[in-house]
Amino acid sequence: MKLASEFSVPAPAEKVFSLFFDPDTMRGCIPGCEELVREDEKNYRGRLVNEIAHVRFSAGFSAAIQSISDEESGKEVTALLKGEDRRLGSSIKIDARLAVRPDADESSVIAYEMDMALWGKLGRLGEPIIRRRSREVELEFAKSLAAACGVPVEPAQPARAGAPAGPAASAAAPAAASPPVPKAVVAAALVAVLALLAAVLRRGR
Amino acid sequence: MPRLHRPTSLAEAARLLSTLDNPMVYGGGTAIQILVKQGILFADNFVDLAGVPGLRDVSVDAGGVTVGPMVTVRRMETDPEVRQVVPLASAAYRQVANPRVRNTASVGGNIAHGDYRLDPPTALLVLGATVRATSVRGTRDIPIREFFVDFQVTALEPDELVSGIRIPAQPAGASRFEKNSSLGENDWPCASASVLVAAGRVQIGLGAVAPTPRYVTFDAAGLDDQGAVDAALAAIEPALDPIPDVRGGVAYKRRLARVTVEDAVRGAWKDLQDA
Amino acid sequence: MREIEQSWVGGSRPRFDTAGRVRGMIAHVGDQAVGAAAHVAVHRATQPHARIEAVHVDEALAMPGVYGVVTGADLYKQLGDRLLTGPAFADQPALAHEKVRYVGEPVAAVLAADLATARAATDAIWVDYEDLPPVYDLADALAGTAYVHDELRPSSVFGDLKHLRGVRDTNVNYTYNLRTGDAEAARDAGAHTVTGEFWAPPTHHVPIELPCTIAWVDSGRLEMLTTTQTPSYVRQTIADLLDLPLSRVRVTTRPLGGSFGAKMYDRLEPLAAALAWTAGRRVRVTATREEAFLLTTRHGAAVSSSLTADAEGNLVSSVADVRYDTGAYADVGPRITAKSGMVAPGPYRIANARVLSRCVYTNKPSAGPFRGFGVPQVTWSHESLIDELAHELGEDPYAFRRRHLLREGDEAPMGTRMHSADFVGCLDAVANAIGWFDPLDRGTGRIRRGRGVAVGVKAVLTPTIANAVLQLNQDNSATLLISTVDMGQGSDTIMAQIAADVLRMDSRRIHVVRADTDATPYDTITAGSRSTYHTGNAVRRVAEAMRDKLIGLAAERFGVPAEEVSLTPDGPRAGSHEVTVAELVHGHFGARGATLTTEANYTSSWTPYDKETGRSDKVTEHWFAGAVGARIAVDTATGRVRIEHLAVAGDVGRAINPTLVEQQLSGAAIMGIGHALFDQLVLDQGQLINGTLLDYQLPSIRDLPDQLTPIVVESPHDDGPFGAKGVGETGILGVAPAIANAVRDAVGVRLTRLPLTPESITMALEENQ
Amino acid sequence: MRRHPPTSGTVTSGERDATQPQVRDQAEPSLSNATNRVDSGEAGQITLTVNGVTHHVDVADDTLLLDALREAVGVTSVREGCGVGACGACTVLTGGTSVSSCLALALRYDGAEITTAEGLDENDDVVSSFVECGAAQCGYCIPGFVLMSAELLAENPRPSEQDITDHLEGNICRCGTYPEIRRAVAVAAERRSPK
Repeated sequence: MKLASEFSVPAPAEKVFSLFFDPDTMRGCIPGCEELVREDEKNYRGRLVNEIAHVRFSAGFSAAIQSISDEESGKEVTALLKGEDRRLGSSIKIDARLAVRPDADESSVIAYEMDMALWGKLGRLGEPIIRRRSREVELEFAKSLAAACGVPVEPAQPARAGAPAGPAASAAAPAAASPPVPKAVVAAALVAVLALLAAVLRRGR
Repeated sequence: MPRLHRPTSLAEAARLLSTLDNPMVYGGGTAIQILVKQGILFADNFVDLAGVPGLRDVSVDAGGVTVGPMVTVRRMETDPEVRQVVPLASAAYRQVANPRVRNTASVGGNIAHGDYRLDPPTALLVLGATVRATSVRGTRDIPIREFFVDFQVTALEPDELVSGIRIPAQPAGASRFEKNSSLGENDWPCASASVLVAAGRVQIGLGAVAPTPRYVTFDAAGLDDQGAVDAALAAIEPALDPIPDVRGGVAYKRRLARVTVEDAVRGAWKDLQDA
Repeated sequence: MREIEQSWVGGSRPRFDTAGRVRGMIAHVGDQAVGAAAHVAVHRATQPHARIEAVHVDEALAMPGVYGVVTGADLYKQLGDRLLTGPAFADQPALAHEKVRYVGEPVAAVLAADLATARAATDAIWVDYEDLPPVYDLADALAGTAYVHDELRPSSVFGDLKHLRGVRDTNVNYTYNLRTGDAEAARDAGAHTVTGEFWAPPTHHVPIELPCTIAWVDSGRLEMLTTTQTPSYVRQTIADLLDLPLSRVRVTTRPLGGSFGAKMYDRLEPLAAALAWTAGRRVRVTATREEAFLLTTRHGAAVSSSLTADAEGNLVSSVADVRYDTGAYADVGPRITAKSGMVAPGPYRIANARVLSRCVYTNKPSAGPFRGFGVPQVTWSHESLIDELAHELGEDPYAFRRRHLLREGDEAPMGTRMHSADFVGCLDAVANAIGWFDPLDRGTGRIRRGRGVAVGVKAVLTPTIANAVLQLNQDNSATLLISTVDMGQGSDTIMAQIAADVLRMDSRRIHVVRADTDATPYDTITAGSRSTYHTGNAVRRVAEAMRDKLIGLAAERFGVPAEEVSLTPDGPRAGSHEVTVAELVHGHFGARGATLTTEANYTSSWTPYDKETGRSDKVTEHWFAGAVGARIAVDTATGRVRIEHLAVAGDVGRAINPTLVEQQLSGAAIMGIGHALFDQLVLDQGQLINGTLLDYQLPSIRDLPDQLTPIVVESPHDDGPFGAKGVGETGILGVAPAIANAVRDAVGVRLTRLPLTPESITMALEENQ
Repeated sequence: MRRHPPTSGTVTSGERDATQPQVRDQAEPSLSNATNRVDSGEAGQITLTVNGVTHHVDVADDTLLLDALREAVGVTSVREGCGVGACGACTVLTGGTSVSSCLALALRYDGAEITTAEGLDENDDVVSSFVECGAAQCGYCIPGFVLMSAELLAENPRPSEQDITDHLEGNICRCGTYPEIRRAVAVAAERRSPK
């Protein structure tokens, strides 16, 4: 299934990126992220655990950066994420594209598109739960990130969740003041995707 | 499967819920068994209410109906007194699944499950029912309009169980329950609505068209039937937030919600005129 | 008619054991006492396409009650390439070997003391995969950047696929080409052309009885009791798999609780046989409903097609590009591709036809035979196109079809002549039934009414072989041994009626033995509506042989020439001579309880179609002809279709049992309503997301039309038993297009994708505004 | 479903009517018997009276009524079709009320009076009407339809066609025998309560 959305974070891009670079902050923002290890420049692995309502999920995952585009008009990264919960007999694979662009008033916008495959017992539950949960967790993540930036403001309405993925949202965005280091973008992508992953696997009864 | 506990009193049931690891109330058992079979249910202990006395009681008085949580959905459909005092609720309970499931499914489980597609909550919202929740910490009453918090999330705490539902007597007026499926005729609803026109107000409960059952109301004074339909469609608009799935996309579900509400409002209006 | 005659050909006698079926006292496979057996559960793939690096089974093995865990690699070690089976391609392993090719493919089997333990243990197995690029749909597959199979491996079952051995770098495992005249040139020169991109989704059979196989080893023989329509095929497959002589494999069945194509070829049987043989113990393999959805499906099919008429309204060209999505394993997909591709132009006189029909691998559950054998998917296309062409020409869709339908003796575009295929009679019957010629209240406001018709054509499975053995007991009862499997169609009853009619006896005194390859003779298959004709002919012949035998004995006894003896319900007669069958048989043998035995064969033949043109002067033994008429009402606010009247007609040659024929027609029509309006498998990146009966939609009693009229048309076949042909599939062919044509008539929108959901109808209405 | 090792859990036995939801104001007589407990998280013995014959059946916490009936009692008319209460092939009547035995915990039915299709007489109005109307093709689902019909006619001796449809909507006949089934129920009603 395809998921696409964007949300704004009320802090300048540089500040957001520096937070992305801080693993402690990220762990605080991603529900259920117990472990996050950078294996090399392009590969990460970790573990997500969620015990919510009546489904308990514990998944090892890996993330591999596929490409990084560091253009004036915006930053974009693509990553491939894979996770597996053996006990639940479920696997997930996400092709993710993520763009970060500075926005007006010292804030920045994170836009993502995901092509997500969910296989096994969880996959059988179908799409509605996943769509619903992804939006929820996205909101939660955006809130946490805003709080981490010291600006406890409601994030922009991510009303496009569930819309078909369109062209990269960053195309028309103004150039960033200072280009972030690639690793920071990588972390941002990872975070967003993980939030999605967590979203998928949370399920109320 | 999780371990099954079979308390014989409400107090024992509450105690089990407060002490066991990851407990879950086992009511009628229809929804739970399905989750068990899907292999994704996360619960270590079931607290079976079948042996707790008094939970199958229905008492009817002038002010309304008090229903135990283990009363079957089928009884709400067929009990003559229930049908007389809260006809809208009875009509909605009659539409749940099929008669065999209604024979087993319980009134308490039906709402505790928190499924946004279920029919009875639409009527309970309109009638202003109250959910009684019991735990070792005591008993509290939760207005049904505050009960459905989010997608399969209710206002119940993990150690609470539904120990009763109070449905106020339906006021004089007219009511309709309508639902539409989008695939097989006996499929889950794609949109449902309970409508009550009484005391100068229109009250609407919506099912399947948002992550939770939704409630809206507006003043009916001075409206004719078309005016009521227009007002109803305007009133429900902000409440519609459908989840797309195999039964339909967002646009179709919104459309079907409007048609369902329009049909229910027109039907109720007609009943009012005919009365 | 006397009571005894009611039990013969043309009599509507009830099915055997209806009373037992109504009270559930007829034992199906799953009801058989098994004794101590290892219960089997399967660990399934969580990847659509991946190389298996390791299967971790230690935790499962350590669980109390677990006898063993078997992987594809374990089986391959013992069986080698014989592990790969399939009717067209030897491409499917009982347990995935080296690669998994769809989500849910069996990877490892647990043998345990009870089913609950076995299922729990499958959750303790995990697999290391190296994922491969998935092929999710026809577009992915035809793009050809990733391949589901490295190379094609035709099986030995269908000799005509040999040339495909070893072909690499393709997902197309079979191509059928039809070239009659020059269809492209005729299209370009034609005055009126309609085109469409049609889609019929994958669906599932969902027989209510779940599949179940019990297998055991007895004195070096592999024996099996299983839910299959194809016991003779399964015996051969198991013999090949285990490298045993056929005499050391026994396959037995019980009456099936429905099948519709789901329980044929390689389902649970290769796994059960391999486990029983390698573990040396009795095993019981059963599937949950969710697992049953993965065993086989109906092909999703895309058809890009056009139909052209000249200025006078004559059909001059039909062009179709048909793609069948066969999933991870070919199963019988190649046969479907050819047999259905050749009727893609429809049952019409068209001088020029071009069909390209392809069977395509994808990483999804395998698709196989399903009532209609791929024909409903192409009927969806040709019956929508001809309807649209009639509209474009301003002609009545019924009359336009009628003008162009093939008549007796006409050659169809694929080169075979029509016989006993009364399309016109079927079309007239349904048009009359739904009141086509009467004024229609089209409705105003929200509800709009319309009418539609559709015609279907299908070839019977050819060539096939049927055998029958008959034992006449001394008390004038009989035991008929055939390998046709009664799965609800009533074949046991019909075969008894045929034999009884020949022998002038009460058909209720004939016991039909359930298929048992140790006892009942070879029969190709119970499928494709072939049994009444093929096995029916074998039964007619075996009964005629018995009649001749009785007459011979009577002639001897009476001392008269055989020509003077006739067989009556009271026994053989010749002038004043009379004897009962009991006296005759007892007199012959001089022993009580003796039996007379005869055997017979019926084999149909064909001319294989030309590889280049797809044409054959005898591509099939006979044709099925059917038509459907629908009168419907569309609620334009909700998009919901209400079927007010559905009439379904089929030419059955001659109805052996009219009641059973009507039930086949109406039952197929009801299944077809599901396919038309809501029934489909929904997959998301290879994952089935509606694989339970809570989400998968089957017609319930609420989905019945207000009126349903089955119509039996009889245009006797020269070589059919008593003129009869089968009817199991005829009723389903035209249901979806008839309803869609009625929607077109009611609200003016032409839908090309099934099912016709309310959402798709409202969206089309909005676009039309 | 996982099995669990024996524990010190308690299970009440002797409950008679936890499964009789149609009984109003039930007295719950077994509750006075609440001290009569067996120590069994793994298994307990229940009593099922099936078609008039009493069976003592060992069951675990998670044993489904369907499996208890098929495996321990030996009835074959009660069948798993979907496992989720959606097809009706596993229908039984307990105290005259229809239940999906594939969703029912056997423990809850201790003491229940269960009727399956085998338990109906061959001259029963419903059974004989189904036979005469040819309301069975493969027949796999038909016992479920028969029991639902018996329940309907007990509640509503003269059902309309709509009543019949409403009551049978949760049963699936994949052979498509619905027209014959509908006719059979009408014939049975007429036979039982002639107008």
